[in-house]
Amino acid sequence: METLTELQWIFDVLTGCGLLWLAWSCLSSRNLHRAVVQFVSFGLLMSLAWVRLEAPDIALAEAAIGAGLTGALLMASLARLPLSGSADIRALKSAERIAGARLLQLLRNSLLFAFALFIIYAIFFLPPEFSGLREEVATEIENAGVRNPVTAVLLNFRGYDTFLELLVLLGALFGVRIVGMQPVRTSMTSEPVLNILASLLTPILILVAAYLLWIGTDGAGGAFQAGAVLGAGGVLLLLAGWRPARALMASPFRSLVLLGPLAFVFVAVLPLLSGRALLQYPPDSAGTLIVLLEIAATLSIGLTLCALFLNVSADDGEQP
Amino acid sequence: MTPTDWFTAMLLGLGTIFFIAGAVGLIRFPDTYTRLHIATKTDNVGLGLIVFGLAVQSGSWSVAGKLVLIWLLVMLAGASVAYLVANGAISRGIPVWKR
Amino acid sequence: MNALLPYTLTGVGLFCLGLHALLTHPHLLRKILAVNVMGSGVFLILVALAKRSDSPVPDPVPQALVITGIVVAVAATALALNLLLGLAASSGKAELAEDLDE
Amino acid sequence: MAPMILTLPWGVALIVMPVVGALACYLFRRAAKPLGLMTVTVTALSAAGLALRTTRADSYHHAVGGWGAPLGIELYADGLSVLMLVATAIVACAISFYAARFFDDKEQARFWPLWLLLLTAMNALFLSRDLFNMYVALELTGLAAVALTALTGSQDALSGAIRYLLATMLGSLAYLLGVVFIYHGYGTLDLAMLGQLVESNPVTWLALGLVSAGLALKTALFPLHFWLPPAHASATPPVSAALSALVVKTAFYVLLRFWLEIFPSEGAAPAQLFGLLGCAAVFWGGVQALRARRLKLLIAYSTVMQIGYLFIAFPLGILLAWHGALYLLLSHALAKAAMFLAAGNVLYYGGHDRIADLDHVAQRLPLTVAAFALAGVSIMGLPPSGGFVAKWLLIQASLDTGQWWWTVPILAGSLVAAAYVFKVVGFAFTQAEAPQEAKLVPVSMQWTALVLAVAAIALGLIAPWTLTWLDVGDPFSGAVSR
Repeated sequence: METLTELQWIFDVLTGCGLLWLAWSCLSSRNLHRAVVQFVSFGLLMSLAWVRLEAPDIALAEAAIGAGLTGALLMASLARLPLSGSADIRALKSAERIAGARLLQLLRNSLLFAFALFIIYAIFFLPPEFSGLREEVATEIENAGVRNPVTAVLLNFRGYDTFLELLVLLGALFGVRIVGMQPVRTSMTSEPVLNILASLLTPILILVAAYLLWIGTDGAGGAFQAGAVLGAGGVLLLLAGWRPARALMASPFRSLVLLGPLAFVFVAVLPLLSGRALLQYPPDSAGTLIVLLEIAATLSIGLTLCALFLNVSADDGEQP
Repeated sequence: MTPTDWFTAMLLGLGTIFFIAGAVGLIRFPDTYTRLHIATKTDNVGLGLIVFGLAVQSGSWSVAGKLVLIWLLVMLAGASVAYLVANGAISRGIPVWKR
Repeated sequence: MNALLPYTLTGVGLFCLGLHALLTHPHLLRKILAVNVMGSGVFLILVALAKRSDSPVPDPVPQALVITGIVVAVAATALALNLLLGLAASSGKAELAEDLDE
Repeated sequence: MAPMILTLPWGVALIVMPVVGALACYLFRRAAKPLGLMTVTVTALSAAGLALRTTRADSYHHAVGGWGAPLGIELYADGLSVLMLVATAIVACAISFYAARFFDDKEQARFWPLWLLLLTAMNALFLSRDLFNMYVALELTGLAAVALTALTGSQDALSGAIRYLLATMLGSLAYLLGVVFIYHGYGTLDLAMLGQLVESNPVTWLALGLVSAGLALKTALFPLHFWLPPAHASATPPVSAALSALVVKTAFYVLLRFWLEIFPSEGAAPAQLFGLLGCAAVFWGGVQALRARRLKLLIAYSTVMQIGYLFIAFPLGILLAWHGALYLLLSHALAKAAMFLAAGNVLYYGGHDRIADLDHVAQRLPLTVAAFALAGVSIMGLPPSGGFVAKWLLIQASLDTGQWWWTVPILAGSLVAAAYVFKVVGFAFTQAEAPQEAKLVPVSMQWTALVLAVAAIALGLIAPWTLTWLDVGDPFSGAVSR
């Protein structure tokens, strides 16, 4: 047992160093394309760290959203950016040569270093025993309607946060529509392998999303992870140039992105009519209501992520 | 350690060797196409060995099934992506390595 | 205390690395990457510190907060990338100009 | 009627109504304008209902989900929150009626969903007393505000918006890291519970530093104001009005809450720093406003300056000073919205906002220039405006605490403000070198600006009533006992 914990410690240190190294090289590599790839690997390593921290829910969310969809968004944007990445580093290097700039840089770096040291110093003043809200969650989980404590916090105890968070996603979508970067519609060079892959994987991804949603009440998983997987399936279809996927993004299907927020509003306001508080589920139907909310939220999140991707992506084939 | 454990350990060790070989190849091989080749091939075999080793330990069909499903998915994705990357490289005119 | 230190320190490191890159790099895509790295650092600290007392069940609240945070981050990133693409399409540059008055 | 007013969940309505409106505007984009106007009106009525309720009874509580703190999230409104909510409602109404005329049909469909989401976010923030919930509300505010900044899609607007987005994300992350340390230090996210738990130790100092720095960046306190002028000057006028009048105040509100409830005992040195930065902001913003050649940039720098005044209250720290800061915040919200809307009229009329080329605007848009001048009176702090009451309170607070030196920037700032207001008004009467074609400005747009400006003046006349109202639920009790 002793050697196991020691091995774990070594593993943790290696993971931490790997994360720092990937972050550093992603933020300072000469080539933007490489930076994005390194960022995706960074996200994957992060989800390994989450597993080690006994946070499987976050690990799933990070792999699907943090690495997967953010990576896809970054890649798609990079393909549309006019200039390659080496220019910015070169400009930076020439600016560094000026003496005053170097002094400023030294000052800034030492300030940052002092800041980091102070954070670490403060960590040692945290109370050594920490239970946070674990006890409170444990006593109320009986009445929460679900058994996975993370899902209970997300959809019941702090469901109001989740509601606002869905609005954040929606706000991003509205904003993206405002900027109105329409995807460049060129004729697709059809890619048979991608097509086959998409048609094979999409049903599986939908199945996985449903599974994650269903398992989320008891174990790791839930609306966000499922929504992200659904979104990934949509992104795949879009990449394969699948027409119905485009049609799904158009009206009237586009109003489906409102499903999650609408379901939340409905479930939130209903208890008010019977004199209870906002989002206060009746105890015996809490589980059902949460599942309904999660289904709506999953569809909404998946479609929103797809739509966000569609707005930054250019069709393949017009890349330089 | 039971015989099953030994079996698992052997498979995991073998799988790891494949992964390491793949990583070395990725660094050492001369061009995009050969790198793709080594990376996908060793990953598929290495992951297969590891999945098999873990499936033996799991003791339940549903877990073993999920592990095998993961392997199949990775193979599917790996093969397609390798093809797509290679295709992209060709269409961009990246030359094939010649001795 | 020992077990949580690697990830907490990593989190602090990531926050500062991201901050450094955000302040130094002119290219907007890199700034967006930097903000994402900073966010990962904050999330890592939040969850890693929750494990400092030995308990079989970790505190679920930080985990839920981090999931919320990840979704917020991807929303902000998508908006930022869109603005960046719009700016690049109209100005041909992916950096910020300095002069305002005119 | 009275008991009904006391029992209805007004606070919840303030959050749910605009959400429903935003969704409806997105769904039925043809009808976005009437739907939006209706929603804003109903939301304003809810704010009035909540205000009535708090004056009759006491502060407002609502445990969302029925769990209560620390497990759940609680909504809470005392005099401070209600005043912010009412100010938001009034300014939002004016901006909405203005926007209904200002935008064309295509822009209407884009404007309303985001504008209503922004309204939701601000209301949610003013009602929240949970630190993480405040983070989500701040992010929603920031994202919606950034998207609205980019509404015109011009290059300036996009570049201003992305700078704004990066600044607001950085501010939020610093705030969140501070909240992380608070949670790990004290095990709760509820503001009221924290007030009783907080001790003076490095964890608290770190959290204080991170939260204050992040929120100062979001409030655009000098020298962290770099993002504000480009964003506020390049956005379309109704949006600029919302950004300057309301959005920057949200971060200030959160900072004030932290300061009043969690950090009152940590005060001395950081408070002095805030005061000094505030003075610097007054001078820097004033000078830059004087130098600006475009009207909207001038008004944006004037916002940087006025934000400086808010921070002078921190070193004073007595009830009078907080009242002064709050009063300044309110009168600035009204006056600044009036100024930006007036600038919008000028822009609509002549197609540009170069100050030197304003061509007989005073004769052609008399209501607009009157609105600008009246708003200027409040910004300068002349009696009987709201700005005058605010500055009077701040000066009296600095004399009462024996820190007379703070009166210097307060008074000098007024002179600078007078200089830039007169600069604009002066050019408004003269003829421009190049005559230009003009577009007729709808009367309702002119009147909206004027009504807001008159409200800013009238705020000075109802000061005693407003100030008692501000003390419902004793929001300042924590900080004043120091």
